Amino acid sequence: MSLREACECISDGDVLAIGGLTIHRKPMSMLHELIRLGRRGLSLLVFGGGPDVDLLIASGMVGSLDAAYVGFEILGFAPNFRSAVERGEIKFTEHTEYSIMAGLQANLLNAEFIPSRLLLGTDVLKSLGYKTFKSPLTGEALVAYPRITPDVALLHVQRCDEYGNAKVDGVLAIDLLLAKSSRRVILTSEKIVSAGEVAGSPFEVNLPSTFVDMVVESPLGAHPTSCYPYYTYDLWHMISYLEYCRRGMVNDYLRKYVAGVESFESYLDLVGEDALSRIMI
Amino acid sequence: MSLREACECISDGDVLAIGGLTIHRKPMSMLHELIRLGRRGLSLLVFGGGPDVDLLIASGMVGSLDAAYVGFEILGFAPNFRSAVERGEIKFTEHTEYSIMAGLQANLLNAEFIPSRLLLGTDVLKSLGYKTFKSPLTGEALVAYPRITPDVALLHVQRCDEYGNAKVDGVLAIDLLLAKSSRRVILTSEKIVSAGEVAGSPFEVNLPSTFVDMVVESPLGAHPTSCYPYYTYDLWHMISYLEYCRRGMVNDYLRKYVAGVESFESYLDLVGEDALSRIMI
Amino acid sequence: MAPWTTDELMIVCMAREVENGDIMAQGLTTPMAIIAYYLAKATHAPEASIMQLAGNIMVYFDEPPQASILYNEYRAMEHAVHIFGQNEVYETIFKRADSIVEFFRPGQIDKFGNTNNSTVKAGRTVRLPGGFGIPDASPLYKKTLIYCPRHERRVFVERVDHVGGLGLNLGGATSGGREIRIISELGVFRVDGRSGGMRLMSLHPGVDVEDVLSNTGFELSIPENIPETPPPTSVDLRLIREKIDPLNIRRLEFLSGDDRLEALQKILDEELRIWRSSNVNRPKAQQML
Amino acid sequence: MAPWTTDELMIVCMAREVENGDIMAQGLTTPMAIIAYYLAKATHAPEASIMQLAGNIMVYFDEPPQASILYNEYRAMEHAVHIFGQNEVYETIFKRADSIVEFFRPGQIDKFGNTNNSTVKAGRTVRLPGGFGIPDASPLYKKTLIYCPRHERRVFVERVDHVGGLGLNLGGATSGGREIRIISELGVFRVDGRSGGMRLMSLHPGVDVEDVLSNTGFELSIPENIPETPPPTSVDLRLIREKIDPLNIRRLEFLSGDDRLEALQKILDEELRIWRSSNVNRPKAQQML
Repeated sequence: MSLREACECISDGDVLAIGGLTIHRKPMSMLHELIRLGRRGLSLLVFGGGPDVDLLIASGMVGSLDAAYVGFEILGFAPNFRSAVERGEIKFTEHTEYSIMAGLQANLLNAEFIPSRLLLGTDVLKSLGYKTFKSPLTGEALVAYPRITPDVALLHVQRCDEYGNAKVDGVLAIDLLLAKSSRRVILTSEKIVSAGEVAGSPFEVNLPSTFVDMVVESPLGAHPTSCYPYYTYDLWHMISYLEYCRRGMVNDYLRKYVAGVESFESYLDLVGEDALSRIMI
Repeated sequence: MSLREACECISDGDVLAIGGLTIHRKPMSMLHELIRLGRRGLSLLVFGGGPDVDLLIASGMVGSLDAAYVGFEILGFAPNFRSAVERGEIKFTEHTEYSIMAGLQANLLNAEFIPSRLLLGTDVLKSLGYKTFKSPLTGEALVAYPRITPDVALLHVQRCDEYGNAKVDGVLAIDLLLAKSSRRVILTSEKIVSAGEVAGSPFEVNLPSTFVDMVVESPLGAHPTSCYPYYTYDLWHMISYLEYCRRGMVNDYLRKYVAGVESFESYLDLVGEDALSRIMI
Repeated sequence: MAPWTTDELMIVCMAREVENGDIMAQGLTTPMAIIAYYLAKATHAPEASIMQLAGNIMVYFDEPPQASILYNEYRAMEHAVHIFGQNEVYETIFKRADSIVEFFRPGQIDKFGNTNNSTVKAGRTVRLPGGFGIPDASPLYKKTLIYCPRHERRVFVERVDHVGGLGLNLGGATSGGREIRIISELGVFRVDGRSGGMRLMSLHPGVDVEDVLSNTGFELSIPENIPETPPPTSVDLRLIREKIDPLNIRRLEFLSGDDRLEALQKILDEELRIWRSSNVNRPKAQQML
Repeated sequence: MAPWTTDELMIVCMAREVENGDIMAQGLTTPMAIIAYYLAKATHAPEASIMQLAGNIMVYFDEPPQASILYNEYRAMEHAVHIFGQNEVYETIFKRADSIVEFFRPGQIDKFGNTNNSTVKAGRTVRLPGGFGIPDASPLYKKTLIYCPRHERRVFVERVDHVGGLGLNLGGATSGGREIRIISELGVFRVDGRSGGMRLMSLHPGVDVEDVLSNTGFELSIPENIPETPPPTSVDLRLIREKIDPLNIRRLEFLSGDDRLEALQKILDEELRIWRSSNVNRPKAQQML
């Protein structure tokens, strides 16, 4: 299956969950393809966002965003996220790690919501607007964390087989929860191997095919974010991206690297062999 | 640490969770030691019970039992469980897989309970006596599955290090949930190895030390239940146990194999090399 | 080849319920289910996956493994692709109920498909091992699958003594448009939302409708022309007898008491003999610790 | 040896908060925290474990690894004993809050220890990256640990603009008997249930109490005799400078704007140079795919 074919199943207005964490293992090749396809009004659900979220916002594809963090970690703020939220151009709902995980895990437990005292008293809870109710067991005040069920989850993994049995390596973040709770799950994978060759043991296949719908092979598909153990993040590329943004030239970046190229392979060609060799482990 | 030292931290009346499943990977050496120590009025929480539950009931140590299944699988009914429940000698609360898992997982989610529609309309739910309430979000009827937090979990594992980082192999049942939700966790392990030698990869260490309090080396510690990949269940021994029970001679079994011996090693000697060689993989 | 037997016919009927690509789940102690799954995967459903041993071990294979009592877990682990914790088994069920096939064997089943593995009233109240996951999972499937090696009045009852797995008359958290299919030693049956209760779908060859009626404790709906259950093919029989279950483990589900114990001990001895003769030079796993 | 610098003193103060056997957790982008954890484990807390990279990677080591920007995940994975999904990180926090050490770096902190990493009002409303797990986890610890490389009035504010991590005046789901410790570039501070707000515990050597007061946006409680923060030992300094952070990554937390970018780029180039020279003959991981 090609990136294009996989993207076709994402519609305008879908709730799209993006895996990885900040500058680690983001499904960038899939997001580039989505930008080329020009999907609009997407609702993003992201645990820790970085270049993924910033690029989609810069492309004008995002109607609303639910996230617990958006930034470039050691490189600082995410400029397009920041200005879009400050100017009210997108509807941003700030979550915490827990509020996202609890909402996703409600699906996993056949629960309508997760009742907890966590976040009571904070302004995060106020802006989430979640309902407080009296516990039927103790009468105490509890927050009802409602189910979060994304339409599609996009995850980039290190290895998988054609059925979707995958090994997600290094920092996992909430990728397994996203796969289990989203209606459809699309994996891009550094490599697709035969069944039984994903990992040395069945315990290392941590994302089984029962939770996966489509797989696409996409080497270096997380660039400029990292994909342990194959390559680290291309901070040099991200610094250059942030410089485009600082100068108000993010559209030039998009034209040059995303909209103006045929495919993610062409993008990698533009990035260049020298730059790529810098990040290879 | 010895089995005796580990058992000392279990008190009369504790809620004791026992890992494994029916005739797989039961912490039998620890249970033998507990019987020798003569703890009384224990409340057992067991997902799928077998010889573990039957032996403790026969020893008169069980005040109450919460379980979703108790039987010897292919060998049929658990005789002492059956008669103790039929005669009302113990307080038995029948669960399902879900009602146990939901109650344990509430701890993992900092939730007071898990609200779900599951089991509505069944007699299992009626006998659980769980409260039904109106959803604060939809007004629909939901069951509040309350937290289950055992005092101590006893688990038998294949390998661990001295910190308690363990690899649980083969059928996992709910052992990881028990470790995460119980106040104290005691592992018996076929072998204790150095840190870093538990498994080939950090993904195969599926029970990290953060959830474990004590470890005891106990080779063949699951006998007569199985411990993949080292040995299968000793069905011959269990058939003999069931024959003792059928003849009303379970106390003879207990005297001969448990109360009347010094240690689990002595029990294994009594079982004999021929019998043990039959089950070794 | 010897003619088919009832256990073989039932296994073939069970295998026919599997579609290619399905997830086949096995609960506790249901050897006929696993034999049926192996057969389905070896014949018309090569893309199906199996969640074996209470669902914990996801198995893929090219050649069907041999059903086993002693080496059940060991054989499954040889073909394992992923290991599920039991909570992940349920995560799979909650997400994929529509593509999961799971066979349950109830102690009692009634006219509306309610099942019971908890307590039965036979003069006194008899304690059974428990429903385990049946009350949780069975009502979630669009097609709830039941098999009953013993078609008797004490199994097919007017009203179960304890409602475990929900049938279609009590509401509750069940899947909409759901049906329940029952494969017994006498025939194939169905309960769905349209009919008022259980309906006979086909009679096994050689079974008389009177046999069914006299062994069923409630009024069955009987069609005017009763179809006959198609018998196993010679491919089915060869796979079952030679590849999947040469030890005849399937027969245990029809026996009880001393007969069963004797048959079981024969199987254990035979399994051990074969294991020892084929693993003479194998280092013991225990020594590799 | 060159005299200690503020970043080194702060790291030593942070390391002192760890007890042997603790679980040391690292959130996002807090390099000083990881350097402090490595130091603690290499000195007085050898049995402590580290949950690195948003807590996902549990690390054990005999010799402390080197702090890294480019090879952070790679280095952690070399010493990994277990990989946590983020939900398992929280399962650990919910079970073990009393033995977990975690350092948070807030955008704002107020008199009662409330923290904010969400939005600040600086004329217009400025959007920060977000509190991530701080509002969830920080109130659950008996000892909530904060570090502030920049002790400024815009950080130490009378009232945070947005309550993320709960302090001690607003109730909520916090741990009883809790205290909050703050290690800044100027001193060590505490908020607990007994005092009416933040209290100075010790001043770093060379810092004047006036420096603290003029850089704090609220009234601090100041003891009559102000203790001096004990300085780093030569063992501490050698470990930090030679073993744990020879690249001086810790300094990044004190810089901003172009200075920071320049320092960062120097570190990246140096890391890459060292990597390449020490891995000349190493096959690329990508080629092993």
